[in-house]
Amino acid sequence: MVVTTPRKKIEILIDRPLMKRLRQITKDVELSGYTVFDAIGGEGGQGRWRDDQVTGGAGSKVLFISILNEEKAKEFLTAIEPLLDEYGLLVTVSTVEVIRADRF
Amino acid sequence: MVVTTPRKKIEILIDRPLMKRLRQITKDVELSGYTVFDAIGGEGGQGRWRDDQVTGGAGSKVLFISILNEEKAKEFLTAIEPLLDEYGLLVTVSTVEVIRADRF
Amino acid sequence: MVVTTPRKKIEILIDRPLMKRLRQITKDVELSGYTVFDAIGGEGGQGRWRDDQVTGGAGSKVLFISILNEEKAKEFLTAIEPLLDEYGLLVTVSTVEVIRADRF
Amino acid sequence: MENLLSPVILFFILGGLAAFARSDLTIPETLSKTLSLYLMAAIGLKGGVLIASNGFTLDLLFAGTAGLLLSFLLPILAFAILRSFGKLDTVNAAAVSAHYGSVSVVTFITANQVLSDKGMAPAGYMIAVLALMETPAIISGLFLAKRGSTLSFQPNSDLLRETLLNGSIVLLTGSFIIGIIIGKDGFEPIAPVFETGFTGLLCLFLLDMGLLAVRRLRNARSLTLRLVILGIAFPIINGLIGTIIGAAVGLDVGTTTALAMLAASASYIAVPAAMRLALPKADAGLYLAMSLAITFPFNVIIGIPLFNQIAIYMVQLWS
Amino acid sequence: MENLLSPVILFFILGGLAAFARSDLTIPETLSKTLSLYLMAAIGLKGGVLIASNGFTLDLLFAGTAGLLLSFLLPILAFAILRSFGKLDTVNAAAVSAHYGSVSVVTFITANQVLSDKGMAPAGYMIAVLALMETPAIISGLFLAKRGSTLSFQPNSDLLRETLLNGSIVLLTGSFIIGIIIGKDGFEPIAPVFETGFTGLLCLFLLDMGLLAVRRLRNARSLTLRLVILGIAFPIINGLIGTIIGAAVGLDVGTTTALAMLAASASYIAVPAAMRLALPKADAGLYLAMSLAITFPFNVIIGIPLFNQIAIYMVQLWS
Amino acid sequence: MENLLSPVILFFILGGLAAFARSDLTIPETLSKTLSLYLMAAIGLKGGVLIASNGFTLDLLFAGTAGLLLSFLLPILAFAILRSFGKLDTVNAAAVSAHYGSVSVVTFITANQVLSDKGMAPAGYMIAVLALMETPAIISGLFLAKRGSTLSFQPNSDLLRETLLNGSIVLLTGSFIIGIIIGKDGFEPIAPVFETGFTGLLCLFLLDMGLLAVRRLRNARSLTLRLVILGIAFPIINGLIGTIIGAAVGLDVGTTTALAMLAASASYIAVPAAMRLALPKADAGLYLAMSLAITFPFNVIIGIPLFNQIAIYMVQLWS
Ligand SMILES: Nc1ncnc2c1ncn2[C@@H]1O[C@H](COP(=O)(O)O)[C@@H](O)[C@H]1O
Ligand SMILES: Nc1ncnc2c1ncn2[C@@H]1O[C@H](COP(=O)(O)O)[C@@H](O)[C@H]1O
Ligand SMILES: Nc1ncnc2c1ncn2[C@@H]1O[C@H](COP(=O)(O)O)[C@@H](O)[C@H]1O
Ligand code: NA
Ligand code: NA
Ligand code: NA
Repeated sequence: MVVTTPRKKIEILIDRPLMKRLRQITKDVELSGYTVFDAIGGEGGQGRWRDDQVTGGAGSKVLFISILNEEKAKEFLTAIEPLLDEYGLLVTVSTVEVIRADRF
Repeated sequence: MVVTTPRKKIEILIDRPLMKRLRQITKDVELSGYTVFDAIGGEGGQGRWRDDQVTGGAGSKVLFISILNEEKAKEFLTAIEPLLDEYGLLVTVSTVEVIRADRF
Repeated sequence: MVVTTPRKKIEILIDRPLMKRLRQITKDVELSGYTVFDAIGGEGGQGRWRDDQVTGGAGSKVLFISILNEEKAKEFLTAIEPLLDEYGLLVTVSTVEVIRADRF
Repeated sequence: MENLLSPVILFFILGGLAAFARSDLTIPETLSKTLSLYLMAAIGLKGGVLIASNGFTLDLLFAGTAGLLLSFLLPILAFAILRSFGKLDTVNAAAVSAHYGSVSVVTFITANQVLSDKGMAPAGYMIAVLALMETPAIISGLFLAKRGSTLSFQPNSDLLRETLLNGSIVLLTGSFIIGIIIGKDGFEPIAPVFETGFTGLLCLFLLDMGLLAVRRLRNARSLTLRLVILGIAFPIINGLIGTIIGAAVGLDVGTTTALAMLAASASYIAVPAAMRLALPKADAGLYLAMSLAITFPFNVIIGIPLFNQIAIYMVQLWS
Repeated sequence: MENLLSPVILFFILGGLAAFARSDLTIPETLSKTLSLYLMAAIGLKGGVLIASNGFTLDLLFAGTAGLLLSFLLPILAFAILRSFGKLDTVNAAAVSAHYGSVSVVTFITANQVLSDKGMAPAGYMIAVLALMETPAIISGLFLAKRGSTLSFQPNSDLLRETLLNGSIVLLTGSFIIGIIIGKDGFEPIAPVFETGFTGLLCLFLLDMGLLAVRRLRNARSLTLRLVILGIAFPIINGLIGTIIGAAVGLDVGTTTALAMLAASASYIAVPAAMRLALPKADAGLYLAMSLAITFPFNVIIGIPLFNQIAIYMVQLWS
Repeated sequence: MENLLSPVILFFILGGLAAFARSDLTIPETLSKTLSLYLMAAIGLKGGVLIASNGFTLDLLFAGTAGLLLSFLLPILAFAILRSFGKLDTVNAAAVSAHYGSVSVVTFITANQVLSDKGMAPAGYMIAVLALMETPAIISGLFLAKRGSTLSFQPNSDLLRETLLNGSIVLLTGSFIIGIIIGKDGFEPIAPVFETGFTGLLCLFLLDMGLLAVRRLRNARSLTLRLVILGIAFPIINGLIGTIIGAAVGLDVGTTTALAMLAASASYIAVPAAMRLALPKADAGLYLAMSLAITFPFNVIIGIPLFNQIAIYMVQLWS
């Protein structure tokens, strides 16, 4: 029987060029790690977009995912909160069970 | 301390060409937005598939994700329910915490 | 009103070349299905990586996702547990609501 | 036979063998998409430029009409056989039959290569015929499917628009028109990419087709022996009809062979996408396996030389 | 007019029409990225090789200074108009103005093609000028944006570094230098890829640009009529200024036209990426729509022949 | 020295500098994958065509045997040094040593270019030797790793199959055979893609390699100074052994240099993938950094001219 422990999963949809800013924050709050995925398109209040790398990625978005513990999650959210509107971030938080909880 | 509010997250795995149908439905039920990701392969009852864009995407799938509130979620699910079998959709619903809940 | 049933969602971040090993396990425990997504980069204890297919994918990772019922989930986790450290897998388990629960 | 020794075919075989041996050789999706777009543009331009220099002929009218009729009617025959001998339900039979009424651009291109090497290059207007034959079969297919599962869900006209505006058809037709506009001289500066590089890039594409074909075959659950047989019978039947008509309307050997290959070939670009939309209940794995994994290889390896021989014979017969 | 009949422009129009008709034709992202990298490298090498054989001239100094000044100053004019007539807030006006101060490599390349076909090829050093004009406008733009939303959040110097090290600028400049080092002979073995294939690949890229432009236009919520007007007015104004200065400093017709097109064109590669970083509050959909969906097509279809005519006239005037 | 001024090397340096300066220049993954597939096919075809016209010689037998032995034995030497001086544990030492026994196709290709420019083109059969040397080292590596972490988990034979069927090896060998079949004449129609375009595309690939190398170096946590030293010592030692053997079996200067580069080079395509599967516990960041970020640049910039000089000397010595 495998033991699992609850951790927080923070997902952030962010413009590709702003990723380097977000990465800086992960350094500042010392996240244990993160993984990035490519989004190919979407639609929202500001209209529709498709992945478009000709324009230096200004028109494309990526999904940043990090698994972390309660405290780090709070800390991280507090760190990105001010950028939410300016960067137009879409942030979701959920709870997942992990194995080897100590690494997070 | 950042405040978060629970919202529904609906994820739909759908064949690329059918995306335009699904998009029509998002218009009809007036979703606030959605984001699309590319799947590269998988396996299921009907066998294995790999992303394959030569065949006009008939052989490839994308993941549609939308964050919405309880009511919209119900409305949206009811709208797609009839297509589930015909389109062979894989639908999951989960709860996530969001910041700036009002936008959804 | 659409009826939904809770199921387990297991997500595994794994090196591309090891995918074929994981697939073998899905056959052994007879999973109903899975879907694979491409990760484009990340950072962790062993440093940073970017998707890099020149090196036969040795430097790139994919996200494996499977929706399954409680029992299968236990069985599957037990099957991959021994590989966790050796393969450096990142495994998360969460609960999602599905429609047409019988297929899983 | 020497057909088999052309690099194009050899790369196709290499791809097939690699997939067969379960090698992890894969052509990045974007590359295959790029190559197929490139082939569309290149063949379109080629046809247009040829028309620009040779002008339209009555033959075009004949071949065009023949092509349209074939695309409209061949599905009906195929449908009947798929229902009876193939034991398929209406929806799947209709979806599959649409593929056989339509055409495979790459089969046509490969035939074009082989014939040109033999000094029997088909007339340039056949590329117009190719474009004409893409869609009518889809309409027949939907007609055969009768029952409006999704048709209720969205107007037919809408679907027809989507089909006619299918990316590859638009690119093919558009390049064809551009070819006509720019003509031989305007084509010169872009010829290095769209002409000189053609055969080499075709090799890479066929390498990928070989991989795709065998992998599809391996993962095709719903493919029965009867359907495999039909996947070979259809190109033979349709190809024969094409050859007869081609010779009958008085086309030369190369052009007749080309018409035969259009009839014999099954679409795996425009039609699958359209069927996925119009008949989502139909099994994509099935029609893709039949057109891509059985009929395509058959045509490329056996069909082309076969129908070329028959065409030579037929054309003599009629003249 | 015959400008419109070049394959390059025709493919651009084809792309536009396809998107306009809502065809699902799409060029894979990687392909467009690849093509834009290729064009950067190819144009850079070309310029370098030309310099290597013709050597540096005083004209380069004149044109370079003119270019730098234009890139620095044009945004100020644009900013004023965007604020007043355009009714944009400070941040957006600043972001947009930066685009018009900077340059569009593909507009320049297309102009280069057209002019070369007419036997008025611009001097090779204009590619150095092109590189010089990429970034100053960004500095002006940030200066105009004054208030340091993110600037507080990260040092200006940092941003300047990021801008100067923008991938496409580095590739352009690097290839330019490589071109100077290898010269005509060293270029020969790689010419088939970077020279012979150029026009053909440019066609594919412009096909994609046509698609992107129209799709951007369709999805641009915040684009007002006034801004559309400015999207056409700016290239005219800036182009005129460019032509006058070019002729004034005594450049030949081709080179003057090239300078005009650099002034008239708006960046959609280096600047958008920089603005997204420096002024994230600015609406990317807006500045991309203006530069890519309005100004780019205007320049490619109307601007090039227009400013070429004016340049011919101006140069005569001054000599 | 003039080696450094070839466009191929200059683009490699450009890539390195760009990454070093933290430019955001990136080559899309699909493009690099495409280019590496292209290079495999092109070099394979080239070798095959050469064999087809020159026929097999005894030299091939000598060189082939030499290559096989080197690939099998070099890892043992490397392993010993990695364990002692390198202070690596068994698994990592074994994994790294396998890379140095195997070969780097692009190093070989670059050497080929440089040598051909100097009029010392290696014999065509060396491409067969290249293919032969890819895999034996993997077997030695696994043998050295002894303990069966995953070997318990999956049969060795299975792994061997996977290794031999590695995509790039299959493509290389397959194209080689196709080259032999089609010969010089059959190659002509595809030469524009696989021959004329070769050097130009190689430039783009090396641009990417430069980026990858420096970025790997930056992100390689586990790379110690001792391992960096070995990353330079191994190519020197192995290259020397290669040169001596090459000259001993009586190969000409060009061919000897090629054999030396095969010995000196470290794999970063077939072997990493195989090691990830067979020895997942081994640190991929480490062996990729050593072969790609240290040994590859060393060979391309210093190794090729160096061993060419030594080969010239050695060959004289023996004759
Ligand atoms: N409710 C939503 N669910 C999922 N993704 C969303 C949602 N709203 C916005 N997005 C994504 O965020 C992007 C920007 O949103 P907006 O700023 O509202 O235009 C959209 O283009 C979508 O990709
Ligand atoms: N249990 C599952 N978990 C995740 N993905 C699944 C699952 N079942 C099916 N899928 C995905 O849905 C596709 C179609 O499923 P099926 O219709 O069962 O063949 C498969 O190829 C997978 O990509
Ligand atoms: N806390 C985390 N959240 C999300 N992804 C992670 C996390 N930790 C590690 N990863 C991913 O797993 C990879 C390997 O992790 P590591 O073995 O710690 O270097 C990293 O490069 C990330 O892509
Ligand atoms: Na047909
Ligand atoms: Na400008
Ligand atoms: Na070696």
